[in-house]
Order: sequence, then C-alpha cells, then structure tokens
Amino acid sequence: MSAHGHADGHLPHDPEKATLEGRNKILGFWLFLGAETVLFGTLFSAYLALRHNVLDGPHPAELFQLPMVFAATMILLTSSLTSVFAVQALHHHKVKAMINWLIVTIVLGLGFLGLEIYEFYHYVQEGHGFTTSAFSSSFYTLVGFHGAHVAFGVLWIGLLIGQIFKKGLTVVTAPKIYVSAIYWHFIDVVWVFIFTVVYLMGKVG
Amino acid sequence: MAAHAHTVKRYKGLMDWLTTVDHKKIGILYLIAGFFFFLIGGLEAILIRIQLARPMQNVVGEETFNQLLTMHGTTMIFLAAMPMLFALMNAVIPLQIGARDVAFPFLNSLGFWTFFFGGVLLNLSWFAGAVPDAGWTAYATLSGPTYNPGHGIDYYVIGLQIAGIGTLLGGINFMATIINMRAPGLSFMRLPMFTWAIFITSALIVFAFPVLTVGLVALMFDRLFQANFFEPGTGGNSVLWEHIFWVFGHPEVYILILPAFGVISDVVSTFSRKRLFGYSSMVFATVLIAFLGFMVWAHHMFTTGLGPVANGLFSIATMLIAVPTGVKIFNWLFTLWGGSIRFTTASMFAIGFIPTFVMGGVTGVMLASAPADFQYHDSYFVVAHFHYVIVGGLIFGIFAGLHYWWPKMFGRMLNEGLGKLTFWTFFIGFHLTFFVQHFLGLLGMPRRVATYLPYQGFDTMNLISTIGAFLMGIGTIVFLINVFTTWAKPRNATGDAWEDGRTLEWSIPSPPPEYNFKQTPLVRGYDAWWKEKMEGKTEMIPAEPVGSIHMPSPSILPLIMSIGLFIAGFGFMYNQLIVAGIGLAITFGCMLLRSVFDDHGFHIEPEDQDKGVHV
Amino acid sequence: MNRRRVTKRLLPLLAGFALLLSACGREDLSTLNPQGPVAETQFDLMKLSIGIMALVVVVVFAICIYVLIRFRRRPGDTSIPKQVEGNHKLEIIWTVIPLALLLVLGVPTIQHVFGLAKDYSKDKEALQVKVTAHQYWWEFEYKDLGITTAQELIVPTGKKIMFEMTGADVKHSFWIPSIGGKMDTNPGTTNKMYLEFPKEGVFRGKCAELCGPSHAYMDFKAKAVSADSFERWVSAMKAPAKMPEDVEIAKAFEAKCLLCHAIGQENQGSAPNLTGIGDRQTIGGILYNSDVVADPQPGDKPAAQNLHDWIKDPQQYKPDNKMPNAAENGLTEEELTAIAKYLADYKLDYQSSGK
Amino acid sequence: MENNQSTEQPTKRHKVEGPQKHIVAFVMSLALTIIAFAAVAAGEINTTFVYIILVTMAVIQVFVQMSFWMHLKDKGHLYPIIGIVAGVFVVFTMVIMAEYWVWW
Repeated sequence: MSAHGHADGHLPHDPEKATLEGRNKILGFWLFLGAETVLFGTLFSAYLALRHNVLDGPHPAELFQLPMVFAATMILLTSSLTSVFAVQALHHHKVKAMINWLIVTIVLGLGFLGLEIYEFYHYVQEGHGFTTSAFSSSFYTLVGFHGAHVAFGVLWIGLLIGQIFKKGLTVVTAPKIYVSAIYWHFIDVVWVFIFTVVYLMGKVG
Repeated sequence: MAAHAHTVKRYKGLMDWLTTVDHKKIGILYLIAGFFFFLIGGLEAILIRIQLARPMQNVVGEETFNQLLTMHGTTMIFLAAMPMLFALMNAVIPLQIGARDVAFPFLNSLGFWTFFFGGVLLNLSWFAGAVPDAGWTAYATLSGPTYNPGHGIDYYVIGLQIAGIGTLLGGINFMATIINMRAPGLSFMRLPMFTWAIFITSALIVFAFPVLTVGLVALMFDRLFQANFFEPGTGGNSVLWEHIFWVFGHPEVYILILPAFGVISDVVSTFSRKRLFGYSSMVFATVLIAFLGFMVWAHHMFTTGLGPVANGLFSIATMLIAVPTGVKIFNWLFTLWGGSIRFTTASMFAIGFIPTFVMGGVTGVMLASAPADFQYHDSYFVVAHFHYVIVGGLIFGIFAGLHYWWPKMFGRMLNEGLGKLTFWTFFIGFHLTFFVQHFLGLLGMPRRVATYLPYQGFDTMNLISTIGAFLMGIGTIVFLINVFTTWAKPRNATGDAWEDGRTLEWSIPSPPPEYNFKQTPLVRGYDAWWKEKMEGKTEMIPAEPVGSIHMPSPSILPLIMSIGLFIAGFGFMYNQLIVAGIGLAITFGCMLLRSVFDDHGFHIEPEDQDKGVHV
Repeated sequence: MNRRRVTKRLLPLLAGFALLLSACGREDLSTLNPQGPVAETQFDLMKLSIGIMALVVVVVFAICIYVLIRFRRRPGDTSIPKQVEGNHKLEIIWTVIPLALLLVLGVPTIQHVFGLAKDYSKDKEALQVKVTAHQYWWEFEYKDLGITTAQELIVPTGKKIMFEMTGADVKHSFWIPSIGGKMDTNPGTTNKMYLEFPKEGVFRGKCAELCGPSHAYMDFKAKAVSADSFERWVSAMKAPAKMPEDVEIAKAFEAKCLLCHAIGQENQGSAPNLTGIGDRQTIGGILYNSDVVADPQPGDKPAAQNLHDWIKDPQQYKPDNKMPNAAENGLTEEELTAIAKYLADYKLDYQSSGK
Repeated sequence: MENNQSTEQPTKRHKVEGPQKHIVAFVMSLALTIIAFAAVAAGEINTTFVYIILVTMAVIQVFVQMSFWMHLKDKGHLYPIIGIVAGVFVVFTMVIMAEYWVWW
C-alpha cells in the first residue's frame, strides 16, 4: 500500500504507523537516535576528560549559576510534556489541539534558547570564551551541540505546523509529527545529563 | 511506465543516473566511484613502493611520501573499500530479502552523493597543493594547527566529515531495510549470511561513525576556531584524539571485514553446492565479533602508556576475538568438506581468502599480546598484519563478491580466463608484497618511513615487496580489461547465473527489473531459492497477486544537497564564512523542499511490468 | 650495479632467502636478536605466540588443501552433496581448543604486562633518564647527575635504566629494538619504561611514530659502557666546556651555534647539546662517522667531513628540521671547516680500552 | 508493499489514551530534578554521596521519560530499545576511557 492510498480516506487509529513508509521512518529515526546517543556520549567523554583544565579561565564552580540552569531545565521539561500532549492529540485526531500544543512547545523551546544565549553571553563576559581553555572549548562544544539541536527542533516543528495547516493530518504528515516529538524528548533526555554532569557536578567540583 | 494519479518525470541518460533512487543503480554508482578511488589509492601505493624499493632513494621527497601514505590509507579505507562494500550491499541486500527497494531510497541516493563529494573534496587537495600528511590516523598534535599550519589536514577533516554523513545514512538505511522490509516468511534466522553480515556491519556503522564525527568536529574546531581539545599547551590532550579515533577506528576494521565474511559465506556455500555449515554459530560469531569490536580499541595504543591494567584488559579482550573468528574459518572449511567444489574466479578468491585471512588473523593474536606488541607496534610487522587482513581479507572478499554478483548486477558473465589471471597475479603479488614485511618489522624497520639507511638488512625484502606491488597492479589492470571486454558483449547471464544459486537474488532475472520482484516471494526456509529448486520448482511461490507496483520518484535533490555540503566545506576551510553559509543554505533548502513537497512516487501497472526485462 | 645483479640472481629463491634473513638480522637492531632481558622476555613471548599460531596455520592449511583436492567437482558432476546443517561436537571442539590456546598465551602475557611495567623511578640503584623527543632529535637528561646529552644515550651495563619520556612537539616513539620494545613520547604527558643493557656495545634506536617529513631519519644510538667508563663519562661531561682555540672561530661558534645549541652543562639550549660530539657514532643520527664506528661501511665519512656536510646544509639530510643552513646562518666556509674540525675533535676520553 | 514481518505493526491497544500517565511522568521528572538540584544547593553533603545521588536521579529520570514519553514501554519497540541500549553501551566504555585512560 502506498502512502497516498490512505491520504484522502479515513484516518486510521495510529496514523503514524499506518504505512510501511511511516513505520520505516519511525524505526530509522530511532536508529538515528542511537547514533545521536553515541555522538553526545563522545562529546560528554571529551568534556569529562578535559573539564579540569581551566587554565586562567574561571572554574566551573564559580562560573555556573544554578537558578538559571534550573529555569532552563524547567522550561525544557515542560516543553517535553507539551510535545507528548501534541502526540496524544494526534492519536485522537484532534488537529487543532495538536497544533496548539506544538506551538506551546516551540515557544518554550525558544525560551530555552534565549536563556542559553544569555548564559553564553554572560560567560564570555566573565572571561570564559570558546578559546580560553580545554575546559571552555569542550563545554561550549557539548552544550552548543545541544543548543543547535534545540534550534533545529524549533525550526523543524515550525515547518511541520505549516505543513499541517496546508495538508492536514494524513498518514504522510502524522509520522513526521510523531518523529519530531521523539526527537524533542531525546533532546530533553540529553539535557538531563547535561545539567547533571556539566552543571551540577561542576558545581560540586 | 504509466503513472497512476501522479505524473512523475522520469529521466534518461546522464540525468537518470544523477537522479536515480533505485538501489541497483546506486550500487553501480558506488562501484564505479569506489573503484575509481581504488585505482587512485593503488597508484599511491605503487609510488610508495617505488620510493622504498631501494635504500636512500629520493624518487618522491619525504613530504610527498607522507602525503602519499596518508592519502593511500584514507582513500583505500573510506573511499575505496567502504564504497565497494556499499556497492555490493546496494546491489544485493534488497534482492536477498525479497524487497523492491531499500527503506529510504532518497537517503540512499543522498548517502552516495555525500560520500562522492566528500571523496572528491579530499582528493582535490592534490590540486590545491595542500595534502594531508599526518597519516590516516591523523594523530594530534602532528595534525594540529601548531605543527600542521597548512590546509592539508583541513581537507582530511572536512572531506571525511562529508563522506561520513553518507556512510552513517547508509548504515541506518540498511538496518531499517533489513528489519522492516523482509519478505513474508523470511525470519532473521533464515537470512542469507551476507545479509546478516551487512545487518551487523550497519549497526557498527551507526554506533561507530558518530564517534569519528565528534573527533573530526573537535579537530576542525582546534584547527579553524582555535579550540583546545588536543593542544597540550592550552590544557588539551593529544591522547584523547587517539582514543576517539580508535573507538571509531577499531569497529571500522570490522565494518570492513564483516561484509567480506558474508560474501565468503555465500560464495563458498554456492560453489560447493552445500548449505553453510553451522549457520547459527556463524550468526552468533558475527554478533560476538561486533560486540567485542567495541571493547578492544586500546590495543592500537599499547605503547601510548595507558598502564598495565588497561594493556592487560585490552590484550585479553583482543585475544578473545580470535575465538568467533576461528569458528567462522572452520565453518567455511567444513562447508567445503563433502561438497562439490567448482573453481570459478569468485570461488578461487573466496578459497584464497581463507588461508590468507588466517595468516592475518594469527598475526593479530600475536599483536594482541601487549608486551610483544611493544616490539611489533608501528613497525612493518603491523603493516604486514593489517594488509593481510584488509587486502587479503576484505579486497579478496570484494573481488569474490564482484565476480559472483557481476552477472546479477550487469546481466553479463565476466570472462573466467581473465578472471583467473586476475586471481593468480593478485594473489601471488599480494603475498610477495606483504609476507616479507613481517620480517622487515621484526628486523627493526619502523613503518611510515620515507626511506631507510642501507646495511640494515632491509634492502632485499623491500625490493621483493615492490615487485609484488607491481604484480598486484597488473592483477587490477587485468580485472579492468575483463570488465571492459565483457561490457562490449551482449547480455548473456541467466537468472540463476551460476546454476547453484541458493538465495532469493538468483530467482529473478539478471539484471533484475527495476521493481525487482513482480510478486513478493514467500520464503519457506533458509536458502529459500535452493529449497524451491530442490522441490523441482522453477520460481518462488508468490506471497501476493500480480498488481500495480509502487515506486519512489527519482530526485535531483540529493546531488544538490551534497554539492551544498561540498561548497560549505570549502567555505569553512578557507575561512570564507559567507561561502560556507551559502553552501549550508543550499543543503538545508533542499531538505526543506524535500519536507514540504511529498513524494508520492508512481506506479508500474501489470501490463507494463515485463517491458525491457531480460529473460 | 653489482648488487642489483646479485639480487636478480636471487629472485627465484626469494621466499627462502627471506626466511633465512629472519633468522639473524643485525645484532644491534633486530628484535629477533635480543641483547637485553626486556627484549628477551618479549622475544620469548613472540616465540610462544608464533609457535601457537604456526600450529593453527598448519591445521587450517592442511584441512584446506585436503578439502580442495578431495572435494573438487568432476566435470559433468550434477550430484547434490548432502546438505549438512552443522555438527555440535565439532563446533564445540573448535571453540574450546582456541580458548585453551589463548589461555596458554594469555597467562604469560598478563604476567609480562605487569612485569615490564615495573616502576624503578624511586629505586636508588636504577639510573633515571628523562627522554624528550623533538622533531627530529632525542634529548637525554640524567636528572640525578645534572647532565644533558643528545642523540647518543650513554648507559652503564648491569643497571636498570628507568626512562621518563615525553614529547616536546608532536608524538614520537622511543625504540631500541634489540634492547626492548617501544614506548611513545606523548606531548603533554609522561610515560615510564625501564630497560637493561647487560652487554657493552652500541645499539640502534629509532623513532617509531610518524612525526613529520624526517621521521625516517630520527635515529639515535644507545651506547652501553662499563660502570667505570660511565663514571668517567659523567665527570667528563660535567667538566668545563672546551671552546675552539682560535678566538675568531670561538666567537663565530658562540654567536652562530650556541644561540640554540649548548656545550657543557651550564645552560641547555633548544637544540642538541654538543658536548663530546666527536665521540658520537653519527652526525644527525644518520651520517655514520667512519672514524668512530666499529664497522664503517662504504660511503661513510669521517666525523669532520660529516659535520661539515651537515652544518652546510642540514635540510638536505633532515628536511623540516629547525637548523638553518650555513649560508643562512652567516657561516663562512672557513668558519664552517674550523667548527666542524673542532667538533669532530671534541672527544671525551672515558672508555678504558680505547674505541 | 505491506509486510508481515514488521515489528512496527499498528497495535490493537486502543484504550483511550489519557493525559494522566504523562502528567505522572512529568511530576516524577520534576521531583527527580528538584532532588538533584537540592542535593547540590544544600552544599554540605559528602561529594561522593552527591555524585551518587545525581547520577541515580538522572538515570531514573531518563528511564521515566524514555518509557512514558518516548513510548519505549509500548509494544513493537524492540529495535528502538536495542538501538538505544547499544548506544549507551558504547557511551559507557567511552566514559570509562575519559575518566581513567586519558591522563596519567
């Protein structure tokens, strides 16, 4: 059965898994997330290996500010909840609710990004630039990679909202929404390790 | 070619090849590009051997020599061996699992083009006059900005980064394909051994390549944006690069050799007319090798100074790999045992593989013993070892696979006489080149030396080695002659070209029609096609009625996306961030287009399905 | 020309010849001809592993050849052989036997991994040497003795020599094949390794890690001398440096050479220490001094000539090294010859029985 | 081209999916996060102990989010689970590498 076989008919229960294309997409995306796990893991291990080498720059314990990190964490955590609500709406074929939840997710994502940019700006002011030390290079690379993933997610989900407006919820668009939600959760999961390993452990010393 | 509901533009000639998403055509593209890079890498090897033929020669200078050895290694591994494996994967896997295409035809095409442009970018370094020269391992700090200020390593970093994207996509694609697209009845424990090998290989790619990606990003940041990952002066650590490289690099070795194992399994079993001996232990051994492959990287670093605990652990872990590998060797031998062995070029390469690979394997175990490795490491002994494994293993496997599946890919049988000449020149040349190198290493010759002083006992063996290299070159040329002369002749291959075919690809015409299977076959056991033949049937039992077949549309976007990355790569290298931005914009723009415009594909109706099929 | 003809005649005997060669190899270079306990331990392990592996190879080859002869398809044979799924007994055998063989190899491996990693850096009896690898030369600092030398490591026999190694620029690898295996010199970290030299003699050392264009030329020598000679060498090294007698030459030497190099032990430069360079086997690690080495080969030149050639154009012998050629350095031919002669004559008399 | 070997078949689990379990997961994640931050903010606890708390909280939270929000506890997720577990295994070896074998 091809993708468009379902397109104009009745929408099945799990529209994201109704076609082989959709199932392939979900499986392939999961495998990609397996690869992403290793990618972030390597960034983490580079950070772990280099984190003590601060040279003349500020020490992680004096640099990091927990309230800001806590705020960012709360924002991202909430956005993960709103994105799962969007998937739930998808399963109930409630297109409008889904779009609303997706928009909330994007807004929260933008809020997180704003905080992160402010945070980086602040750090640079304190003499913690990208080239300052091995610690700073590996810090910005790890956290920056995560930030870039958030930014990509925001753009991606935004694009999908546009597509839903134009094409409606179909067996072609549903897998995309589902996969983007999985991606968003994955970003949140990575953040759990970032705030734990980078910020909290950095604060402990 | 009637389109159903949607009209899809179909191209002819060159545009057909640039836009194709058909796995069979992509396989051919991989083969052409991979073999082209194989010739370049081979030429570099010949130049290396000419330089080393006699002591204190200056045929190429020391700097050029380092460039040659770096580009030889990088080209052979990333741009020749892996693409030729991808060629076989693409040509064979969907056919072996009874599928009409891979899970993601578009990504398949994208994977090819990113590999191709990454490879082209890397090789353009020769014209830019800034060639990577820190070895394919690019150890920091020799590859860092302080001691390698030119653009050479930038070509390495960015070329591999772009090519690596393609490889990762391929890995994901083939894993998803093998999981989701198998024909009805084809359970995992009925998969042909080659498919199993590719499944595991793809998994290795998925979990190993991201490590390289990060390593290259970090090295690129060090070089282009003054980061401090590997620079000891600013708190970085050069050993970290070694770890990252080998955490990727060792699985990479298995990414290369496991497909060859798969090819050998299929070829040996076909040409001895026997079921593969110990199939389930073969599967288990493959999985085990892959698993252990992630836990042995530091055996490349015994002399780095990790300390006795690490060296001991990695010694033992490495030795353990010999066990599943040994299981495979004996299973092949006992597949041949009691069989009816037919000597074709394919089977000769496969049978030549077994003793050759055993020799590479046993030197591997010798190297695993860390205290002894203090003597072998970075000497010609290691050079001999890994060429026995990679050339004697992988390249023999690829040649076996190419001769075996050539009729399926192109509908033409390669000439057996020329094929056997290829085998003997290549086989003898190979052993001549590399056998003596074991002794060179033991006598104290370090590897990667641009030349050597006389009176050290190295002269004769180096000369022998060079002569052998020329023989291998001749073997390769004979293969090319074989390909071109066969090309000029009409198609002559039947569906079951070797008559003893066992797996699904031999149940359909050679070359297969673009939809592969008119009706998806029903698989009733291991060696599905053999099983049906033994019951006197001449075709597979269909699992579905004849009907309209849905096909994905061709697309030019993968090519343009890869060109975008290529442009962005140059932009980053020469610090023209606007150019880099334009390149990335092209790539992301294409992604946007791909997302916004749905690909509905087209249908081939039953009445059109037999057009142009060679029976 | 003559050599080439000989080689051609030998071509049919290539394989045998190679095997023959493997039996010996240079005494001062080959890992197969160990001259110290560390290399001997490693050689024993190599012999053990080669033995086990030869067994495996013989078994596989035998089965392979038998199968190929016995089971080849006769023309016109269309019979279908029995389709065997496998054989659990056999499969267990070829899992267990390799495991047992690996155990035989694994136990001594672990034993020697720890044995060869022993740390003698706190041992008063051991001689502590700090090795710093540079592009493309070796610096040897005897920390407890306050001596630094270059390119030629002088050690006493009968003592454990504890090396502490690091790289000054890129990664190199310190290797004296006939005495013991190699250890990398990583920039930024320090490695440790001990070696022993029971016999007097000169042993060839090499850099084993690609380190740039002149990687192939980064040789050094390790010279083992008796304990008495070593003591004399130490005091000779510590004695006040001897400058050229001619004042003009001394001035030129000081202005044009000692900016980077050093003689004596008062200051250390960024380039090799030249104290007693006239005693060294080679100039630059690769130009053998026919008047110093025990077995001069055709083409070797006396030290004064080698020094002259080297100083005149070091880039010709070791491309990418940091030493400017004589013209760039402003050395006249006269100064060059005089400095070369002075250096060639700069010998430290420390060996009891002449050279 | 329907395929009966697929593991991603639509499942027949369709009870109406309510928001409760997601909110439960959210509250759990919230609690785990707050515990982690509090352990650090308290500042007077033994460092090793804090590390243990932090890692435990993170692992539990990831487990909660993956099984509820990323649906890994649902049927037909064998291969995604294998994929993530394999990735975690590689990461695990690399973290050991980074902690023990980079500096000495």
